[in-house]
Amino acid sequence: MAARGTLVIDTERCKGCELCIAACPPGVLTMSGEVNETGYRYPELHDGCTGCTACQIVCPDAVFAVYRFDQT
Amino acid sequence: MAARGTLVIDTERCKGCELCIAACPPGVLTMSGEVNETGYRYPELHDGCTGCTACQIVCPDAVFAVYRFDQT
Amino acid sequence: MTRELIPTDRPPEPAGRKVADFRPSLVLGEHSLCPGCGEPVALRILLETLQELDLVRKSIGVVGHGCYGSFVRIMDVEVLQCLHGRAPSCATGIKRMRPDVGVFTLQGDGDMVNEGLQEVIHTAARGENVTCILLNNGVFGDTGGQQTATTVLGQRTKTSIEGRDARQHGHPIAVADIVASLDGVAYVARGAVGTAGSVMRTKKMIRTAFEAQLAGEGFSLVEILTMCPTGWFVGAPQGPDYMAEAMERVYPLGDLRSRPLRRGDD
Amino acid sequence: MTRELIPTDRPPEPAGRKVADFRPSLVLGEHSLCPGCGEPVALRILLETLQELDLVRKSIGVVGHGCYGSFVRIMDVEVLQCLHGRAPSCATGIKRMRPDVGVFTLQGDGDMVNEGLQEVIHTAARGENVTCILLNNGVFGDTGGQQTATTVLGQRTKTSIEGRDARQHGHPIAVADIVASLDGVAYVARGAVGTAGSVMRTKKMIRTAFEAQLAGEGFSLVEILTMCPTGWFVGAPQGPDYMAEAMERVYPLGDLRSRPLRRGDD
Amino acid sequence: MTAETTGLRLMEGAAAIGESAILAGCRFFAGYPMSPFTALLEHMSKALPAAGGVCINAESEIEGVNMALGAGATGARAATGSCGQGIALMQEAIAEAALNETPMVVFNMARNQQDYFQATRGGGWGDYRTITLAPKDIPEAVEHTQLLFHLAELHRGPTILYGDPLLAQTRVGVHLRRIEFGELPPRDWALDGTTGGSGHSRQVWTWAMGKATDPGPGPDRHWRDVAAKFDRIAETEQRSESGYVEDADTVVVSFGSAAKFVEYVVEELRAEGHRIGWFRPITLWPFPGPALAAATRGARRVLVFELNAGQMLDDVRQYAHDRSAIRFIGGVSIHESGLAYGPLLDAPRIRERILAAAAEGGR
Amino acid sequence: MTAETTGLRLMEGAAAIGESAILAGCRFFAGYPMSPFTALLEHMSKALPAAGGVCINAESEIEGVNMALGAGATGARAATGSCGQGIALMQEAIAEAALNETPMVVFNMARNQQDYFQATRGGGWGDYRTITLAPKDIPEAVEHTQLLFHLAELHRGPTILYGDPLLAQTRVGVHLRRIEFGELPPRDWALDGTTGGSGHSRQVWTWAMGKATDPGPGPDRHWRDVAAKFDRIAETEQRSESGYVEDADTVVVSFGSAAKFVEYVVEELRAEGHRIGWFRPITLWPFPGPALAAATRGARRVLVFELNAGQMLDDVRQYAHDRSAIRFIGGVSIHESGLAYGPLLDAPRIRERILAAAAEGGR
Amino acid sequence: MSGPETAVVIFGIGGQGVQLIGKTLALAATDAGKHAMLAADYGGEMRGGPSNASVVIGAAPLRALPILPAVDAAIVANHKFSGVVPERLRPGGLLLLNSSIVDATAAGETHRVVEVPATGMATELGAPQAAGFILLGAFAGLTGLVDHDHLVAAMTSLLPPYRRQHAATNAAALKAGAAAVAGAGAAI
Amino acid sequence: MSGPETAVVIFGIGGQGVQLIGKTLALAATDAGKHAMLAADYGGEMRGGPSNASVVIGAAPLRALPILPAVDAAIVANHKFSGVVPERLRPGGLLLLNSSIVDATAAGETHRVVEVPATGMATELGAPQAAGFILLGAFAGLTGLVDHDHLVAAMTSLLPPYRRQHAATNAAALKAGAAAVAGAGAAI
Ligand SMILES: Cc1ncc(C[n+]2csc(CCOP(=O)(O)OP(=O)(O)O)c2C)c(N)n1
Ligand SMILES: Cc1ncc(C[n+]2csc(CCOP(=O)(O)OP(=O)(O)O)c2C)c(N)n1
Ligand code: SF4
Ligand code: SF4
Ligand code: SF4
Ligand code: SF4
Ligand code: SF4
Ligand code: SF4
Ligand SMILES: [Mg+2]
Ligand SMILES: [Mg+2]
Repeated sequence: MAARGTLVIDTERCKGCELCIAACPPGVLTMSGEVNETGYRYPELHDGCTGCTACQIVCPDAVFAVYRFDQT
Repeated sequence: MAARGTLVIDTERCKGCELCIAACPPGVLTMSGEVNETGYRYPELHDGCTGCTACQIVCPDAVFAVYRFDQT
Repeated sequence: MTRELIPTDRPPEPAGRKVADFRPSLVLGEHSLCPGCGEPVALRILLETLQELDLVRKSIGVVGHGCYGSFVRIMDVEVLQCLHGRAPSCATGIKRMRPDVGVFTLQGDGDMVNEGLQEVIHTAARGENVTCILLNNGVFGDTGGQQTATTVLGQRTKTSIEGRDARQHGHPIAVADIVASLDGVAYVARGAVGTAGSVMRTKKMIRTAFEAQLAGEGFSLVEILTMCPTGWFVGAPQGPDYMAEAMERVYPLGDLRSRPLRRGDD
Repeated sequence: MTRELIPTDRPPEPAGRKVADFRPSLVLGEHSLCPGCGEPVALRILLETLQELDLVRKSIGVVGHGCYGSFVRIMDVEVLQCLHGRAPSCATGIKRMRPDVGVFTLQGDGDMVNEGLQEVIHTAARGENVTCILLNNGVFGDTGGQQTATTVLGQRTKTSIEGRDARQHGHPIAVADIVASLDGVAYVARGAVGTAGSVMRTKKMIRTAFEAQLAGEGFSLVEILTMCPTGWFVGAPQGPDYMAEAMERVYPLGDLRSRPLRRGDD
Repeated sequence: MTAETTGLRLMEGAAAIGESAILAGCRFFAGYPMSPFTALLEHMSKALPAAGGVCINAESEIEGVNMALGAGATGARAATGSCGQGIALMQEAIAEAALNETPMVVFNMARNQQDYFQATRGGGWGDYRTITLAPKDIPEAVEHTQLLFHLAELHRGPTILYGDPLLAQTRVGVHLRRIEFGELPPRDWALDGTTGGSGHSRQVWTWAMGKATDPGPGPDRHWRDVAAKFDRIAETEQRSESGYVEDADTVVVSFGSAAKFVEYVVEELRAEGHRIGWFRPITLWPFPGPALAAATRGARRVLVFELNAGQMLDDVRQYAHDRSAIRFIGGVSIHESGLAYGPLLDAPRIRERILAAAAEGGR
Repeated sequence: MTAETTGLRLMEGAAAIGESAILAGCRFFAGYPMSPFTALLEHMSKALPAAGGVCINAESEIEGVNMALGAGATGARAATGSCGQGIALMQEAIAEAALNETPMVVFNMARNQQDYFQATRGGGWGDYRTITLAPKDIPEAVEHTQLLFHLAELHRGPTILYGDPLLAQTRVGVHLRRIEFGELPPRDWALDGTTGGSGHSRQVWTWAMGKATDPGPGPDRHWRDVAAKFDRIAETEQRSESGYVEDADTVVVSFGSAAKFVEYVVEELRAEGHRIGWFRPITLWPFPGPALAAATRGARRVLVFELNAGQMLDDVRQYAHDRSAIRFIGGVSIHESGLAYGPLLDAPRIRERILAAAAEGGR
Repeated sequence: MSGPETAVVIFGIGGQGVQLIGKTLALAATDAGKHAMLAADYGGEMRGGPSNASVVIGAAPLRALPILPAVDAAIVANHKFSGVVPERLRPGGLLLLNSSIVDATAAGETHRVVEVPATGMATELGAPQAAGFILLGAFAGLTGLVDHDHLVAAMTSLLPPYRRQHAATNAAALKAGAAAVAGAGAAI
Repeated sequence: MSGPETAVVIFGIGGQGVQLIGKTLALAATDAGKHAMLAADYGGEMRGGPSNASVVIGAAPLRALPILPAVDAAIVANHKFSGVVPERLRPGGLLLLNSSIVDATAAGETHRVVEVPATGMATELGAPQAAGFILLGAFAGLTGLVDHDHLVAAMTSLLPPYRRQHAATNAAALKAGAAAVAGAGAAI
């Protein structure tokens, strides 16, 4: 499946709250095994992002930029 | 008409507000021409009191005692 | 009606049955409120109710700041004269330490709806088992008749001299309706003292409120519309009519929240 | 879903269209609120709305005391950080002197429904043309999670350790419903930030509130339910669910008082 | 000569103060009735809208003072007022305005002199001070009103008029005119909503944290800066007045209306040959300590007359040339209503007390 | 030896104070969170109901203090507390309780020492005073807590504990036991609801008007009586402590936690041979003026160390033997959060300041 | 009259218009180019009881205190205070009594007593509320402190809109008061 | 160890359990009949950042100040503060480092440095949250200030109900810490 969207994830800002995981409609985010500098696990993106921005909308810590690939 | 009730009026306490006048159902109270020590006109009783206590109920200044003549 | 006057300077002969005395024995002396003021009537029915419920030696009143403040000297029940607006909080402290005593507040609209709005709402939502009595005359009577939070639109006061205007002065607040909407509240009603009938209905409301307290049902509030001819710039005889026209339209009388009926006696 | 990870450390190649940036440019830096806190999300949509309505150089915020207080340092609009509970009054003074500026408050439930309940009610009834934003998480987050006036029954807090009990701690107050019942009020709504959908709906509410203010229609209030996992003693991931179950039942979402529809655009 | 030629208008003190405030540029007023402040509120509710300003019937003192703080933060000349309990409720916000440096004027139309500590020591929170002027009569109150708006803006903080029922309710003929006090710094601190999005948007905050992109000093430095500002004000803004102190062996210290009575009595006693003088702090804070020290240098007795249990006494003790010479001759004296002075504020009574104390042996 | 044999319990200061209050008979507490007072509120919300009392999560400070006033008026031992802004909001009611003579204890768990004026001069309204104790450490705070309930009832009025974050949040081993302070007068003034209908029903009222059938003194006499009571308290309740003042040429005056630091430093300096002593007011009001005068009689320098811009200084200036010997060596020093002391509260820094000032020439 | 300032106190009870009389006097004097002060003895809020007004008039800025140590004249409007012979009235001072209701025998020997049956005269004028203006007219006539025209102008400007209709009778009362003491004049 | 009171400061960041370690130490000492004080460096409300705890233990009532002018030992739990070589550590004082994440090279010359790979050991124990207790066990072992049993009892009583399940692993961590420094003992 060709992803319709993708993310830039500023993992160092993440506080590991996992709100994005539940918010992602296609469920393409999972939490990392590793921790960031502050000691938090952070989201990682799998294939299938739709660029819907739900993750960015719910994230309290401004971790995401969302990109969409125009389907023209 | 034999009055069914009557009053004692403590005219010196009256402040002349006339609330009793409007409250008396048979309309047997009128304001005096004279004034009391404090300079207020006060109610006077005419025949026909029913002893209903309305005047006493509305009077802010505790001017009335009401008596009823039992109709036995 | 004859022009003849009936003598009224002493008890009748032959003796009649006294059915209403000058004032309840709990009123210790004269007040100095204005002619036609409604507040002394409210005081009388409140004290009569305490007597009828046999609460005289089992009650504490908490009195706010307004013309009724001078009742502290003449009401023969224990009283804490508290700070302006704070009666519900003081009553809370008292009731928690004296749960068996009937605790009530006596407050004006300035006291309860201006300075102490948050106290009464919080106390009500807390379900505090006390009774608040609001004497609402739509003005700060005691300071000379300025606009309060309950002044109705169009009413002239010393600080809304052309009449209260919604754009400039905002809208009146119906505190009893707010309180009635809260959980924790057992009974809320609004009465008045403009006519003999309304006085008697209001007295029954006060009684119901105390009964709710005695039954441990929670917070109760009785708002009483009272005439303030001085603050309204009307003649004392016109007080009740002004009240009916200007205030009762905005603040309709009646029960706003009823307690579960469990009395057999009325 | 493949196990393969998509690289997310830099913008995509070939280039995609950026549809959402990390944060609006009006957020000047990082906040130090807890993981999973709902307040930063509310801040973001508020600031986005100011940008969308072109109010950035025409707005003043009045911020109360709570965890959101630290936003003063990172929100790039003019701010008066006021005393606990007093934001609506400060906003009144500001708006009366700067009627052309968009004036809003940012307050928590402790700030608005405890300390400053009377300020918001009076300001609303006065029809003051300002917008109040309430971040309701049912606790004093900033002081460590004690019971507020909006804590729902059964909720455990540091001062209701066995859960809020109506008899001991009283009932919660739905301030938005009270405000919605007042004359002088143009718009009241309750949103939340637990899901992407509720965030977007809440943002629309904020917009509607500001539109009401810009149209001079009077007071507007948007209550936003926000997660406080720390104060609720739940894990951050459980915040939205706890909120839906415990709070949204007591505080249902939606418009509580709508302004006359006159927009053609949405 | 008629009123038109003399320029005198017979006005109640409260109205004169209100008109003076409007002349000083006051455009926002919010207050809550409390005698004897009520008269000022009533006047402003009529006169301020007519002058293009806003007067709000604040629903309580706390709301009123915070409205004034908000208005003041926009750079408008704003005021509120009350007395006694009402001022007590305002203490938190008065301190806030002092510490976040928002100008405003607080008209404390007190019921008596029992609120000297309240006015001079605040009781809000933190290290703050408020310039407090105590006029002796209505003409001076009219002048002080304008001065207070000036000082509030000059030093950026709340200033207080300590009045009383005599100042509020007496009527006298007054001249009303705008007084100029000189240049003021630009109001670049005022919130007007225009600096959003700049990375340096304005902020008014007692903690003075600034923005992430433009950090402020934070509370430690800010509160030290504010304390230093108050030290400077303490140096520069002391005001006092005295009479016959040069050769006096007894100096009577008093403030406000009481000082007018003392001055009257001392004039009388001087005419009778007594070596008595008087000293009046005009600013209660900053207290004119050095002037008091100078005025009492030659005195064998320093009598303190105030209508309270002895509050200014604390300041006199700090500064009178010789502490052991101080005698308190004032006292609590309250009208039966609780709303005004009692019988001690009366020239014959004051005369008696001064004479009795002056007759006692010196140190 | 174990905790059981030593009788020590490791407790956070706030909890120790709370337990001590309960031992003193406190049965009503109402408070509103504010750091560092919050810890006491949280403790009371758990411990007081368990002890048969009532703790209310007051919806605001104003409500909390008025609840405590109501509870106190029934004769119950009642308390509230807060700090800074929260205490500012309580000033009206604290004054009310002082003037209508209702006992209650106010736990001012302050963030720093910048609220000395607030505690000692009140800022409520009228001529009132509040006995204010400033413990130097937790064991003393535990004792003071009980003393304050005793004094509140003995003198019928609010009493204040002036604490700070160190007292609230530090944990130490404490002994908890009920302390007896002797007989108290009967609580015949307490409202219990039973005197209605007697013509003499009880009344609590700052105006003290009494009943029509049993008139009270009214405000003039009542407020003079209350002022006289405070004069008596000022005589009898002064408490202070000092060390090495007999032969000291420098005496350092400080209060509360800061005094514990000063004492520590002075011990060190004495051991090194410096002729330095210390003086600590334990009651901030009544200020122990005569004791300070005596302690500073032989000193060439009187150093005042307080963590504020100079507030106790006003009291030291009134009483130090020689006013010209006074030097202020304290200052504002605040943690970056605004919620606790800054770096000046530190033994090495205090040592430096004392040594620098002691090295300066005397008078 | 002692010194360049004249002090007069008016005694009455609330509702008698004492404050209005005092204001009229002070305003008339101000309008006439004099310096005036009016101090009211207030107190309770909205309560009955005594109502006094003190007025001081002078040619130069006043040094008078708002609580007068001594007065040159007293106007006593109500019998409730007939017992009050103002202690502070200077020997030889003017004591102007509403003799319709105040008993002159209570007045001291040392004062110059003038009796005007103000209530009776006002009732005759058909304006019982105007008794105070009769006394004021008499006072002005006796002392010459203010002239009739300034009094009328001041009185008129002080009436609230809904009492404007009283202006004419009040003016007549002022005139009648002055007439009643015509000849008894001379400064106090 | 200087004098009859021993002062130790524990450095970490919020969430590492620094306060719990400090409380355990102080409570164990109290339970063992000693006098103890625990001072926390709080500040912000609910914010992240540094978290320190100072503990003083003595045989008699303490004269220590709640802000310590000097300490006898320091426990450094987190690399975020590896730069912090406590200025106030007395010369010769004990510097106990969590060498899993703290770089020992930053430590000064004048101190007696002991390294314990606490995070690594805790992970091995299957209880990553227990690294602090490993350090505490090591500290107790090194100084002999408190014995193992009192530490375990104190730790157990301090756990909130919903963390009781950690008691056993925490106890194991205390023991492992002590074992790691066995032989390195002797008073500080
Ligand atoms: C804190 C405070 N502010 C103001 C006052 C002044 N004050 C006394 S009575 C009163 C008016 C009360 O009005 P209301 O409660 O409506 O009573 P009313 O006189 O109308 O019966 C006010 C504002 C006060 N006593 N305390
Ligand atoms: C007068 C006053 N009382 C108490 C406080 C302490 N205080 C600071 S923040 C806060 C809690 C605010 O709770 P809320 O508004 O709900 O915000 P949250 O932290 O939950 O976001 C309190 C009580 C204060 N700053 N001022
Ligand atoms: S943009 Fe939408 S689909 Fe893509 S990761 Fe975020 S939530 Fe999932
Ligand atoms: S919502 Fe944001 S902070 Fe939370 S886990 Fe996802 S990226 Fe991290
Ligand atoms: S008792 Fe009734 S009938 Fe008789 S006078 Fe009174 S109101 Fe009239
Ligand atoms: S109601 Fe009472 S006070 Fe009023 S006129 Fe009648 S008797 Fe007099
Ligand atoms: S002012 Fe109004 S409320 Fe007060 S006594 Fe007069 S009529 Fe009654
Ligand atoms: S305590 Fe609650 S409201 Fe405060 S930052 Fe943490 S999660 Fe957010
Ligand atoms: Mg009213
Ligand atoms: Mg909250």
